[in-house]
Amino acid sequence: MATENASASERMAWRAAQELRDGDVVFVGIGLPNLACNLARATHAPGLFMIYESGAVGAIPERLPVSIGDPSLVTDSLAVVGQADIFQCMLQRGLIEVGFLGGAQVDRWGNINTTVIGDYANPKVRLPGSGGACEIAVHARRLLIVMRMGKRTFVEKCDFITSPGHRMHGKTRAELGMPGGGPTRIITDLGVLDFDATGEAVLSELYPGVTVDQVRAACGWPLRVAESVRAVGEPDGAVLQLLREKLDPKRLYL
Amino acid sequence: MATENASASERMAWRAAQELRDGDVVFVGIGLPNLACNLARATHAPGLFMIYESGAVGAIPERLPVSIGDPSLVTDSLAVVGQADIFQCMLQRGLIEVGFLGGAQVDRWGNINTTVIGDYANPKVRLPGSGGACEIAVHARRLLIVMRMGKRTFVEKCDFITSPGHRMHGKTRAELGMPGGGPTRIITDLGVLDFDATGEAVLSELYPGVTVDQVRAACGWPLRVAESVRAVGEPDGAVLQLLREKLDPKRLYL
Amino acid sequence: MNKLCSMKEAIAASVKNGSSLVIDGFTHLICFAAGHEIIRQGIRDLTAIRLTPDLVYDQLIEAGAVRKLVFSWAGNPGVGSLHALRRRSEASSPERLELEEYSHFGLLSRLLAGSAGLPFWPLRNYQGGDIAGVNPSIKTVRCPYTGQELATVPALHPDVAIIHCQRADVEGNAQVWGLLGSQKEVAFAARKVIVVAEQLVPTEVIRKDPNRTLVPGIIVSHVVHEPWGCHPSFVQGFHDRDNDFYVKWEDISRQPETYRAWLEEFVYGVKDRQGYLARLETGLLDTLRAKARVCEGVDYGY
Amino acid sequence: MNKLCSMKEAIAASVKNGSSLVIDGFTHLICFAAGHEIIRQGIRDLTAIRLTPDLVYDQLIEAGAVRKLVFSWAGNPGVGSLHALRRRSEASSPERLELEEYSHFGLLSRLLAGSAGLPFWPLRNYQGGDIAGVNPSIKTVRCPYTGQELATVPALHPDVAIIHCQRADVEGNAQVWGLLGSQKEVAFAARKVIVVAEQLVPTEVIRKDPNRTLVPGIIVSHVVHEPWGCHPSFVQGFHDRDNDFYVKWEDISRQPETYRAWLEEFVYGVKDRQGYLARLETGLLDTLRAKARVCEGVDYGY
Repeated sequence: MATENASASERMAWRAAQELRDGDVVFVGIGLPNLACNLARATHAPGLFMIYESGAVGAIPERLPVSIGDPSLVTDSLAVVGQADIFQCMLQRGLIEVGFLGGAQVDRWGNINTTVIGDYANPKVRLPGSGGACEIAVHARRLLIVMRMGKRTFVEKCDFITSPGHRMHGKTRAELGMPGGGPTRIITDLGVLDFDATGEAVLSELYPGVTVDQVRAACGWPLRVAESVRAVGEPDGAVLQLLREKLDPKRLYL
Repeated sequence: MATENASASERMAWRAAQELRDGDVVFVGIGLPNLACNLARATHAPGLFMIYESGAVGAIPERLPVSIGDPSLVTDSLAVVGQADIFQCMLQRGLIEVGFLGGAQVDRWGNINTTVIGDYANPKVRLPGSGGACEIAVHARRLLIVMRMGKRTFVEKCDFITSPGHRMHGKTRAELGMPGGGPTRIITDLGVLDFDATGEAVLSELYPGVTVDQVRAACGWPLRVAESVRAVGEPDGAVLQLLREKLDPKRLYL
Repeated sequence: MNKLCSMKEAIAASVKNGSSLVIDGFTHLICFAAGHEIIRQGIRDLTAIRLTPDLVYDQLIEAGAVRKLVFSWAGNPGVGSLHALRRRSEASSPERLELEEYSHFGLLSRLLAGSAGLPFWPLRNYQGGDIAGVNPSIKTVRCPYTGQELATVPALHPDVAIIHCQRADVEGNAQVWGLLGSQKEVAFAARKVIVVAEQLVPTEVIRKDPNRTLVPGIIVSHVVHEPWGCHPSFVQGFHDRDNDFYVKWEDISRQPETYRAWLEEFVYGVKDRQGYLARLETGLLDTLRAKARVCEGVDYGY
Repeated sequence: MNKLCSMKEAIAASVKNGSSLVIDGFTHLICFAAGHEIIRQGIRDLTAIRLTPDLVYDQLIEAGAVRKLVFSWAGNPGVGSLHALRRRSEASSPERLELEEYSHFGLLSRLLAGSAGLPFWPLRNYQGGDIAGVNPSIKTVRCPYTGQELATVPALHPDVAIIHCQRADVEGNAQVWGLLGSQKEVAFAARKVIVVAEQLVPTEVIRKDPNRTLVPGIIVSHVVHEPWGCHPSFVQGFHDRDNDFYVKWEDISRQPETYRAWLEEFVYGVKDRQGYLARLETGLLDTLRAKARVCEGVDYGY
C-alpha cells in the first residue's frame, strides 16, 4: 500500500501518534486523538497510559470507543474513579503529560474556540462548549492540537477563547500563572506548526506535495514559516493496514 | 436486679441512650457513647443510624467495637467511605443530627478541653487532642456531652477550648456563624445538666439519692439549678442485663 | 423505611414547575425514563443542570420543560449537535433558552461545594480564556498562603437529583460500578434524591459489599425500580449503549417535525417505561444485553 | 515497570534524614513493618505526619527518628496514652518534640489540598475554639459569594507516603477495601509513594475490578510485598486487630526501660518483618487470621 493513499485523517492520526512517547500519561479525547493514542500503543509506545475524563484510568479498550464514556474503557481498566478525582487529583495535580484538543477555531497563539461562532450572546453557531478542554489546556504539560486547516478555522482572532493557548488578550501564560506548558504543536492535514519562544505558531513541517503557499492560503493570519521546513514523515503500509483493519475498521474517524 | 445496683457508667450509658430517637443519624465515638447507641438500638431506637469517623456508615457491629475503626464496624455496614466523605459530605454538609463528646474539662458554656492541662506551650499533661471532636462540636445539630463530675473536670475556665460550646471567649455561636446547634445536655454520674437560652449549663435532673449540694460540690463553677429538678429515670433490670451480658460482656466500658 | 414507588409517583412528588434538577450519569447510567416521565407530566420552567446535556436533556428542551440550562458540554457525543438546544440558542432562533455555562471542572466544582457543605469551591482554571468573562458566577479568591489568585464557583444545591444505579435496596442505599461520573457529588449536593435502580436487591446484598455503596439511603427520598430505564445510554454489567440510536438521532432531531413525531410516539404516546420498551424494535434489547464479565468478590472478614 | 523490592530497599531509597513522612491507615492498614525498618536504618529528624499517631509513630519517637509531629489525635485508641510522645511534650519533659496540631478534618484538608493540586483547602471549622490560635498555619478566607469567613489550611506534600493495601501488582496499582482512611489523599499529595501489599497479584486481578483501585501505579515508586506487615493493626479480610497487644502496650510503653527492651527485641533485634513475626507468641497469628466473609463479584461486562 503506497503512502499517497493515506487520507488526511490517517496522516494526522499517524503524525499525532509520533508525538507520544512510551510511558506518557495522556488525557485522551475521542475521535482522532483516541486513534492516535491507540496507534502509538500498537507501535512504538506500548506503555502509553491513557486517562479519560469519564473516569477510566489505564484503559485498554477492546473496541474503538465511540465516546469517551464507552463501556469498553471500563472493562479491564487499571482503575475507574469519579470525575472529581480525574480533574482534581490527576489533571490539577499535574499528572497529565499530554493533552489533545481540537476545535472550530484556533489562532496563532494556540487559543481554541469550541463555544460559539459569532457573538457569545447572539451566536451564529452554538458549539458544544468546553467540556474538559479548558482545564486540559490550563494543566497539561504538553498540549497537542489536531485540526484541519482552512481560513475559517485558522483565524486571526477566535470569536471566543474556550481553551487558552500561549497568549490571551495580550497576556502570557506565565503572567497569568498557568501551570501547564501550553500548546506544543498543531497537527493539520497540510503540515505541522510548532510554537516559537514568543508562543506564536510557526510552520515547521509539510506533508509531501504540499507547498508553503498552499498552507499560507489556508491560514487566516500571516503565517510565519520556520527557516527550514521539514517533510512530515509518512505512515507506511503496515501502519495504514493497522489503522484501517484493526484500529478503526468501521471507519468511524478515518 | 434492682436499680441501686446500676453503676455510674451504666446509669450514664442508659441516660444518654434516652436522648437518642429512632432514625437519628448519630456520629458515634468510642466508649460510653458507643454503648449508649447500641443500647438505644437494642431497645427504643432500632432504626438509629450510626456513622463513625473511620468511614463506616450504617454500621451494625456484631461485637462491641474496641475502637472507632474496629473491623466489626465494616462488615455488614451499609456503606464504607473515605474520611473525606465523612467530614465533608456527612458532617459539614449537615447530615449529622447527634454528636457525642467527652473530655478532660468542660465549662459552664459546654466548651470542652481534650488537648492539654496547663499552658499549651508548656503543658502539665498532654492529652490526645481534638481528633474529630472540634468539627463534631461545630456541626452536629445536637451535641451530647458525657462526663463524670468533679471540680477538676467541671471547671470555671477550660485550659484550652478544643471543642466549642455555646460561648467562647465571650462570643456566641451565632456571632461566630457556627452551623451546628451546640451542646444540648451534659450527662454526668450525678445528674443531667441542660443549657438555658444564654447557653449556660443548668442542673435539671438528679440521680436518686444525689442532692443538689453534692452536685454543686462537684462543680468548679457556681452551678445554676433549674426551678424544678427532675429525677433521672432508672435503668430497669432488663436494661442492666442487656448492658452487662450482651452489649459489654467483657466490661470494656462499664 | 421502604421508599419504593413508581417513576410517576417519584417525579410527581419531587419535580415541580420551576424546580432545579439534575439527571446525572456521565455517558453511563443516564436515566432517560425519568426525563420522559417529566415530559409526560407537563412540568415547565425547569433549571436543568448537567455537565453533558445528552439527548434526554435535548428532549426535555424540545418538549418545553426547560427554562434554563446549566451545563459544560452540549452535544450528541461522537455524533453531532443537540438540535433542540441549537434551535433555541442561536441568533436566528425565534425563542431563546437561558444558558449558564462552565467547563466540566467548573460545574463539577459547583457540585463538589454543594456536596461538601461549603459555600464555594476553588480551582486553578479560567485564567486567560473567555468563560469567566461570560459567566458572572465565576469569581476569584486569593490563596492566604501563596497569594495566588484562584478561580471560584458557588455551591450548587439542585432541588432534585435523579441517580440511576445498578442496584439499590428499598431504603435507597445505592451501589454503582463502572463510570461513577459525578453521581455522588450530585446526590449529596441536592435537596432531594430519587434513586432509580436497574435491580432491586435486599439490604443484605448491599451490606455484603459496603465499599460499593455510592449513595446512602439516609439522603434518598424515593426509590424507583426501572430496568432498562437508561436506554439508549448504558448500564455496565447490564446492557451496552445503543450507538445506532445516537447516530440515528442526528436525523430524527434535526427537523422539528420528525423530532415531535418521535416524542409523540415514544414519550407522549406511552404510559410508562414499559410502554417505551414495547415500542422498540423487536430483539433490540437482546443485542444490547451485556456479555458477562463478573469479577471475583473480596473478603470482608475479620 | 516492575517496582517490586524489599522494605529495606524501599525505605533506603525513599526516606532520608529530614524527610517528611506519612505512614497512613486509619486504625486499619497501619504499616508497622515500614516504621520498624525506618528505626533500624537509623533515620533521624523526620517530620512525621498522621491524623492518629498510633503505636508505630510512638515507637519512631522513642527511637529518636522524629523531629516534628504533625497530627490531630495522639493516643492508644481505646486504651490510653502514647507514652514516648507524652514524655517529650509535657512541662516536665527533658527534651521536647515539635508539635503541629490540627483536628482530623483540618489535617485531612491539608492532604485534600495536596492531593488536588490546590495551594489551600477551605473548611467550616475552628470558630471560637483555641486550635487555630496555637497553629499559625490555620488562616481564613472570605467566601466571594456569601461573605462568610471560612478556615483554611495549606496544602501538604509529604516527601514520602507509605500505603499498605490488601493487594497490588508489581507496578503499584493498589486495591483497598474496608476502611479507606485518607490513603488516597495521602498518596496523591505525596512526592513519592511506597505501596506495601498484603498480597501481590497479577495485573489481571486488578483489571478485573477497576473500581477497587485506590492508588494507581503511575504515582507509585516502590512496591513491597509484606504479609502481616500491619500487625498489631488489622487488614480487613486477612487478619483482625491484635487488641491484646494494644492493651499490653500501655504497660510496656509506660517506662522507658521496658519500652527500650521491647524495641531491642522486636525492632533492633530482628533483621526484617519475618524476624519480627518469628518472635511473636506461637499460634498468635492463627488466632488473628480472619474468618472468611467473601462478597459476590459484580459484572463489568457490556
